[in-house]
Amino acid sequence: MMLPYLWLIPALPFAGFLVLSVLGRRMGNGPAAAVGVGSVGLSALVAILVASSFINAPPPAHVYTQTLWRWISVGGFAPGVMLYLDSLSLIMVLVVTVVGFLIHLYSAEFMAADDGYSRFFAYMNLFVGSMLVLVLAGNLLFLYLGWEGVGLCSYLLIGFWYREPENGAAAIKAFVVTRVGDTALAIGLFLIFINLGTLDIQRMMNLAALHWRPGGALPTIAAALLLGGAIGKSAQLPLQTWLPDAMAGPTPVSALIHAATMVTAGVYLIARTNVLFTMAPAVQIAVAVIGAATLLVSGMSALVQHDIKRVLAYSTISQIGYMFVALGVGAWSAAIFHFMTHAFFKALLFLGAGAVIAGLGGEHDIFRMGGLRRQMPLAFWCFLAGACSLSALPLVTAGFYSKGLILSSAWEAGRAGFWLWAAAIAGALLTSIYTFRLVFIVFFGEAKAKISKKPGPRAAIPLVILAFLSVAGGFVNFPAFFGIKGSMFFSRFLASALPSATYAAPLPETDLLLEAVAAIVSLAGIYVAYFFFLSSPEYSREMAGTAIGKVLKRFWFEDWGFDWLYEKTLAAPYRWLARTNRNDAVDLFYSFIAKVNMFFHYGLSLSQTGKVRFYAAVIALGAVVTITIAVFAR
Amino acid sequence: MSGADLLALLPLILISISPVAVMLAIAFFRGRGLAAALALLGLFISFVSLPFAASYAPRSVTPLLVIDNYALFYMGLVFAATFAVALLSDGYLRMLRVRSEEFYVLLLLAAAGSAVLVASAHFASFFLGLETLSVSLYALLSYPVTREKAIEAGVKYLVLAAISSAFLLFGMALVYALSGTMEFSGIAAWAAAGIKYSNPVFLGALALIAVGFGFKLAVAPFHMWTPDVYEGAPAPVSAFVATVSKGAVFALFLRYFARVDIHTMGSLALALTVISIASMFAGNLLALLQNNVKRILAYSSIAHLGYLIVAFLASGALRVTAVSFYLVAYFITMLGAFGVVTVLSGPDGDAEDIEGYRGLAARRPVIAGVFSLMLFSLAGIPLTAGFVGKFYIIAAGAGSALWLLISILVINSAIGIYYYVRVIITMYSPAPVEAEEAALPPKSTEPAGPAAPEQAASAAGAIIPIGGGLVLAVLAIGLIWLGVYPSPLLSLIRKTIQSLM
Amino acid sequence: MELLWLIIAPFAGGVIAWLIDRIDGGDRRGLPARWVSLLALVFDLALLAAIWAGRHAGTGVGKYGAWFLQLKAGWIPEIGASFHLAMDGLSFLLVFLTVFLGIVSVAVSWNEIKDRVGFFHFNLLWCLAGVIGVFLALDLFLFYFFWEMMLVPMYFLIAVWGHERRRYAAMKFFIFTQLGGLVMLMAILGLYFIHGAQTGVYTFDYFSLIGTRMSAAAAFWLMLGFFTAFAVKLPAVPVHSWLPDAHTEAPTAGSVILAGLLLKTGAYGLLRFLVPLFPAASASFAPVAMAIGVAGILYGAILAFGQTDLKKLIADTSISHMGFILIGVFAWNSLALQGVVMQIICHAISTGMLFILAGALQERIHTRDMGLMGRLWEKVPVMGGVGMVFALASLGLPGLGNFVAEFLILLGAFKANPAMSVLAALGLIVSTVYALRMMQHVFHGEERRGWSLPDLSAREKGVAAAMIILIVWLGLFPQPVIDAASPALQGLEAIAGSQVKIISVAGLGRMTAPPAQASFYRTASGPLKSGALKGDKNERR
Amino acid sequence: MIYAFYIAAAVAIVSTAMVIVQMNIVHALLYLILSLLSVAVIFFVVGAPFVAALEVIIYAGAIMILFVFVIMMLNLGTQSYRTEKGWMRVWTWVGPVLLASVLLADVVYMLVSPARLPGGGRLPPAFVRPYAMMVGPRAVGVTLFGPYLIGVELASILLLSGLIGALHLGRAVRPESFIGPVSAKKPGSSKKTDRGEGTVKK
Amino acid sequence: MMPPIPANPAPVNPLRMDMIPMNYALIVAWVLFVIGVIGVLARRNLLFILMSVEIMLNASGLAFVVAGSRWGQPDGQIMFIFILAMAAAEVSVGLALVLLAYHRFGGLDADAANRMKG
Repeated sequence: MMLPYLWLIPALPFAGFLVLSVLGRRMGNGPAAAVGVGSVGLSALVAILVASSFINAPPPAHVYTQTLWRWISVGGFAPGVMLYLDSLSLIMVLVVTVVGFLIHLYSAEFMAADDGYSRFFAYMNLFVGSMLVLVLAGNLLFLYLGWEGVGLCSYLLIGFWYREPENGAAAIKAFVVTRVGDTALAIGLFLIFINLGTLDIQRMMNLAALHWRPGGALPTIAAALLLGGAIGKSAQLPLQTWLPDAMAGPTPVSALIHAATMVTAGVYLIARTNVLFTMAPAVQIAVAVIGAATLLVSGMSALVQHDIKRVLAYSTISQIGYMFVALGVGAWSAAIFHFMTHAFFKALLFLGAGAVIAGLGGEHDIFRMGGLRRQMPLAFWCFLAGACSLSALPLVTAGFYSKGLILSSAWEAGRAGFWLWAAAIAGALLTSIYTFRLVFIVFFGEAKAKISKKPGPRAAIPLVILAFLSVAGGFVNFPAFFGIKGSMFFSRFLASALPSATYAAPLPETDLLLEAVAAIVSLAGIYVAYFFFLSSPEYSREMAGTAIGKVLKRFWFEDWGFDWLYEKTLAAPYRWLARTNRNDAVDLFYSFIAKVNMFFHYGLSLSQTGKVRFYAAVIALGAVVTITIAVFAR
Repeated sequence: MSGADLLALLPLILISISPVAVMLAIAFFRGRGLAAALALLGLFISFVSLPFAASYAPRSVTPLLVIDNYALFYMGLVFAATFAVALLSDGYLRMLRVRSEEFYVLLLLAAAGSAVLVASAHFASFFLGLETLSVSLYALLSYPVTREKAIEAGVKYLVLAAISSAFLLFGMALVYALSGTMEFSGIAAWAAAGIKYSNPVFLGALALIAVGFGFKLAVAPFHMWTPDVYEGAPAPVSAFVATVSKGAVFALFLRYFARVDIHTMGSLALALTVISIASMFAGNLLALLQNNVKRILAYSSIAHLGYLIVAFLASGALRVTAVSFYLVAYFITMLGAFGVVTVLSGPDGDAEDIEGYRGLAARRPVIAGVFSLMLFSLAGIPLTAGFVGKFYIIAAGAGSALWLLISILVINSAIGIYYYVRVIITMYSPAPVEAEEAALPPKSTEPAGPAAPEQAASAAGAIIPIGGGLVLAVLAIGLIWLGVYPSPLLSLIRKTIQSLM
Repeated sequence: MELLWLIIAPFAGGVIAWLIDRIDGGDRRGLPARWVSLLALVFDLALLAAIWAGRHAGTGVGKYGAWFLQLKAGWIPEIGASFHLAMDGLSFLLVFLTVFLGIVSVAVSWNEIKDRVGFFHFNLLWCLAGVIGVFLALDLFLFYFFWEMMLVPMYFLIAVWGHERRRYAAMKFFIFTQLGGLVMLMAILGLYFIHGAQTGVYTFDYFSLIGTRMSAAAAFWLMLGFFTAFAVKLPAVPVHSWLPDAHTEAPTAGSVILAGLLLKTGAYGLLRFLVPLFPAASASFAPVAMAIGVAGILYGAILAFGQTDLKKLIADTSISHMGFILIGVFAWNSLALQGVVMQIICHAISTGMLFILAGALQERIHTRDMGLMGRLWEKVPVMGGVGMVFALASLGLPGLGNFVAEFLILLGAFKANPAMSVLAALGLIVSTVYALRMMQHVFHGEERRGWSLPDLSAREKGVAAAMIILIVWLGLFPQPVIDAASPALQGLEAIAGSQVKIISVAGLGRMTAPPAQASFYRTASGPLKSGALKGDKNERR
Repeated sequence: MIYAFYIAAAVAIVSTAMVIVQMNIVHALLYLILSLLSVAVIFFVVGAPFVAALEVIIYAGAIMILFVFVIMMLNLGTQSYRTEKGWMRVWTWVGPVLLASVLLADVVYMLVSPARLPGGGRLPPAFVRPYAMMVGPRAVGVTLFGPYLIGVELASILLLSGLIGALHLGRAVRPESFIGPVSAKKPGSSKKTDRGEGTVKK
Repeated sequence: MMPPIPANPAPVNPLRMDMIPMNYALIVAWVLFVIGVIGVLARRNLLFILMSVEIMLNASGLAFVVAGSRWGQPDGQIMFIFILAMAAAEVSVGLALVLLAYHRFGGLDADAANRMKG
């Protein structure tokens, strides 16, 4: 029975962080990597053991809670440091630890040349620890601790190469924008606690169901605030500007934080507090709409990017958009399934891109790469597997199954269902286009640059494992209409934690039809990419040359002008106000008073002329004044 | 004048005999030490005789004087202050190149005048006491005749004092013309009977008298002479003027209005309020950026009199306690402050310029400590008698809801902090290097003395004259003792109140 | 008697330190003076430990709160002032904080102060004694006595050992606080006379003055008098402009004590004296005070964001943090009050450490201008790491003490006044902005000056380690502190509660009873009907 | 007899006015003596013969003689005439006269005011009704050494202090300075105080 | 109501002084006083100032005597005697100071004595 060792899972990475941050400087790269990678590895091992004992001998009601210590207790407010394990958090833990371990292994070699080696692993361990806390938290305050912890680590890691000020600026931008979302989440916490009296997630949901009227003001506001937090962390529409800039960090960081784990924290939050969202239908629809809008917007932006990592960043935003659509329509397990598959293939793509960048000595612009197919075959094939999975190549890739599930549940989602499905399909088309645009430009065509370094063994193993997972990963949730026994294993496994989909499952034949449409769309996308970017690139150049093309290209490149908007409306005025008020307008008032006093001093001291007759005159004047007051003012 | 009357008058008699005794003594052997010793002895004996006279206490000796606890308390204060001034001036006079025996005679005469003033219950004794004090001050102020500033101070004080005495006299004459009697009790009785308080002539006369009081207390419209006289006069005499002459007159002022509630004479209360506010602001604002220490102390004494009038305008039991306690605290502080200036002064000019005090804490830490203590007490910082005094004044004001006056007092004490602390921090800031040896270049316009001006307070930590040092020590200890544990003095003051009410 | 020793030890220590330094003529650079002052503070620490060990709540002092130690002696019977010291959970925590920060500041200024070391430690210890006195005094006159007394030593600390504009800054500090103190004196006397007129007993004793019934107008003005003094000290926004100057110019030890302790006397005053003495008036004044608090948070943050001087930036952050305390106090429920106590302690530690770092930096590169710093992480990684920890603490990162404090305050404030709490929550964002900008300009970014500076010395590392452990411990295990303060805070609530019922918005903690369907849009707790009886008209004119 | 009062009063006022207008100090002094004599007459008329005598003997006799001595010692006589002329511009008179007239109006209004009290009541009749009688030296002597005995003692102390003061200040002045000031400068030309300009320090 | 009849019944005043209302006499005294004030303010010569002061003192003396005679009491005259004593003492010290001032300031100009100002 490994369940009691649940606390080890988050504790190990934190221990790694402590060791590395305190002794980091004195350890060489070898031992630092050993500690860094080892701690996450051990944690993954424990996670797997825990998972196995959870599956073989499930604890009562498929839930295991472990309270470590009484964190705060003031009157009715008593959030404890409590770990809560159910099938949902188990999957999250597994993904985080396994993918985390692979990325740590990869970065052991990738960051070898960097001088801040131990510092890097310290931050990465801290991140994994915080993510595990977030995922395992039993009450919202402990979740909030993990939530802010991951935000902090994303700041530290984005700004890891601190020598260039742009990295610093990107890191601060990331932390501040996510902090806006966190503040909304915090206010949500206040509201929940004040009105329900507890922050424990399960009890909070029961009480809400009991006392709150579905659709009423309180649940709507609470859900909206939680959504605000989710949008901030998962870089959805209004607050997505920070993710593309976050690519300034090292590539393993982008892989782990900005693709696999942290950005999906919002998805986990909404999934975890699903009761609240079902009680606020307006907000749930909003989630779907935001998801749809985001996937379209970032899909188009990804089409025109030059930097390999920015393309993948926009693709991440778009894929999370899919998850939000799933959550919006109530297909909770579909969202988590897509999260898992996305974690695999997006991590793979990032690590592949990392290998390419390392090979070309830090080159990010895809138009200066080309023909790497022959120079880095291993990286190429793994990258290709990831790309196919991303663009949901039918039947053979995990992406197809997870995205298909979302598309079908979107179709069934009542009135708005059709529009959501239409947006999702358009998104799928865009996805396959920009993915294979990337593949053709980077790996096909004539070689523009020589490869200086091939990914070593410690980098290759993760690539291969991830490639296998992103291909085979989908079979765990085989669609039902094929009638194979044991299909939809993943969703059934999650049923214990998440309520079944709100809308009825589609009839087998419509399901089949939808899958077919999705397959056709993804293949079409690949052909379009092949036509425009490999066989006759002059067409794409000509299209880009047209007037609307040029405008659209620049508009999409600038992420639909969100950055410009925030800079002009928020950042610039704040900076201006701070600069003008540097020496404190209120202070001028007090220095004015001081001047008045001095003015009176000089005035009065002139009256001390030193002449005795003047003094006599003042005495006489004083006498006159006193007499008039005494006599006339009685 | 029965035997008991004479015994009751013993302190006055003794203080009057001692100047004559000193005069006779110096007539035979002309020695400064002898004069000083005799003067101190005289003061001591008259101080000791006070409790003896207290046994005969509440008795009015001839219509002119009334000897009661209140009068004896203030006589004690006057004698003690004069004793301190005499001790302080001992070291000071040794430096002056002027015959210094007469100084003690004049000082004793001034003390006698103040004693009479405090005990007076009649216009005649009030006038004579006041004039004895003033005339002896004329000579004391310009005692170092070789200093031009002293003469200027003397002339100014004489002319202005004479003018204000004339105003005072005319006021008295009018009151006498109206009421037919010159005793305070008689006048009060006359004024109480019928609506005399609103009688314009009576109020006008009181206003004229107020001019005389105003000059002596150096409150706002009549304060012009204070800075020049304090700066010109020798430091111990400035101390005497700042404390004894003001304190005695204020004691009489308080007794004169003790039984009569000031607020029945609406317009006079208004006049006093205006005077109080004006002197608070004038005193503090004038001293703000002043660079001459004696002038700072002069201006701050104007401000403090403004605070005293606030307490005077209050009503109820707290009033007399507040005024008496504040006067004692004010006496100690002013004597201490001027004592320090005396001790640091050189033969050719007093230690006036603030630049001279720069870095004093490094050279002479004890003196700097005492001076900071005195200045903190003026500012009303805890651990000093000034703090308790200021607290009492605000308490008296709050007791009778004089919110306007108190808030002005609060604002002014904030302004006051600026220049008190400015002097302190100059003492504690590092001395500029080149001024290290010429410790206190006196800024007097006196043509440079024949020999290089050897400074009494040279950098080598010259010895502090024994008398001055002793006085400063006693004053500092008294200040802290009153600041921390004021109860004994408060019980003494309560005894004096019974006799007054 | 222990309470008296708590105050006498620093007094005596100060005098001895000064004398020793004068006697030995400073040939050993004032070393004995430093040991004496350290000894005095350690003695106090031991005394506190003994008190804590031997404490048993409720020695029957007054009917409220859990006082576990008390000393009452006559002082000036004529005016009813008694030498009344008492200690409960709240005072114990604050006195412990005072002694701890005292030791830290002595350790920090071990070789920063070179000239007149004896006099420096004299002022340091007397200031600490004054602060301890403020935290223990239960007689309003004694409280005012200590309140004024702690100013002078701090004035000397800034004016003699400060930096360039020290005279101006010290003078500004002195006048601001002194004026505030005098306004408070007027309020104290107003209360004293109203109470005297009602009951015939003229006394300054805290317990007898509580519950004086007075007219709403009188209560409001007197409360305003107290509020100005504490707002100046806190500092609240309109009267805050002395703080940046005083902090920038004070020596490191001075800044630590100023930020760690003197600001807290304002907060303590609000907790102990303002609301319990005038519950109805403070309840009706609560929305305005909270608005001032919010203004403080946002204005302080904007100020901090615009600064180029490192210490001035840190000082402005404390203006922002103190805004939280104002909100917490006027929310006046157990959550907010615990938040205030936590904020007092955590702010003292985090801002204190930031000042120590700024001081260490200034000792090494002799400038505070952030324009000249940049990429210092390369040369001083340990200092960078410690700086990062405490910058994160000041932006309220969960897992560190400040977060627990700010969360509790915002939670409590949300219960009392949701609109204000939401506005205050914006503080989280603006605090992130200035904290990260500070880190960016000092430790990261490109190198503007080629400084070569040694990293933290062993002693400084020791102090930093202790502070980090403390702030993390407070972040993860705040319960001991909360347990220590809760009996005292319940006492305070009981006092304030008994006079006026501050309507609590929702049933708290009672799981079963369904909370009323309080819609979120309900207006803030609104002007509470003042429960105080119509005090008899004693107030003349 | 009533006319004697008015005549004496008029003479007193005119002679006093002449005193302050005179340029030559000796003439001023003589006018002053005249004014004192006229006041003595008023005393006599008012019914205080003893004091009138005193006034003539002490005030006019002794104090004025002091002034004469000083004028003799400083040898002011004629040449101070030009300096006085120089100082006395017309405009110097305007300020003081204006101020004094306000002062005069104040008190005169008070004294003359037809005794209307704020409440409309009348002044006590006794004040207005003339009621005077002669108080001879015997009465003065009896009360002087009756209740006012201490007053006499105090007056003697007062004179003693005046004596000592004058003695100390007088002795210091060196005889040769009688003829002229040390810097042998025309006394009138002291407008420009060359003796170390007062360093006005702020 | 009538003022109290003074103790010693004085003989009828042969000079029939009752015809002069007292306040006229007081007004005369006040006029003299005011002339003295003008003298002090206007004249720059120290001696003139002293003389004007003497005028003022004499005027108040007159006021006292008139008041005394009005009440038929000798107090007024006794006060005048004391005023005389004070005036004498003051003049003696005053003139000594004037001599010193003349010696020091090289003249009797009152405005020359302005070493101390501000």
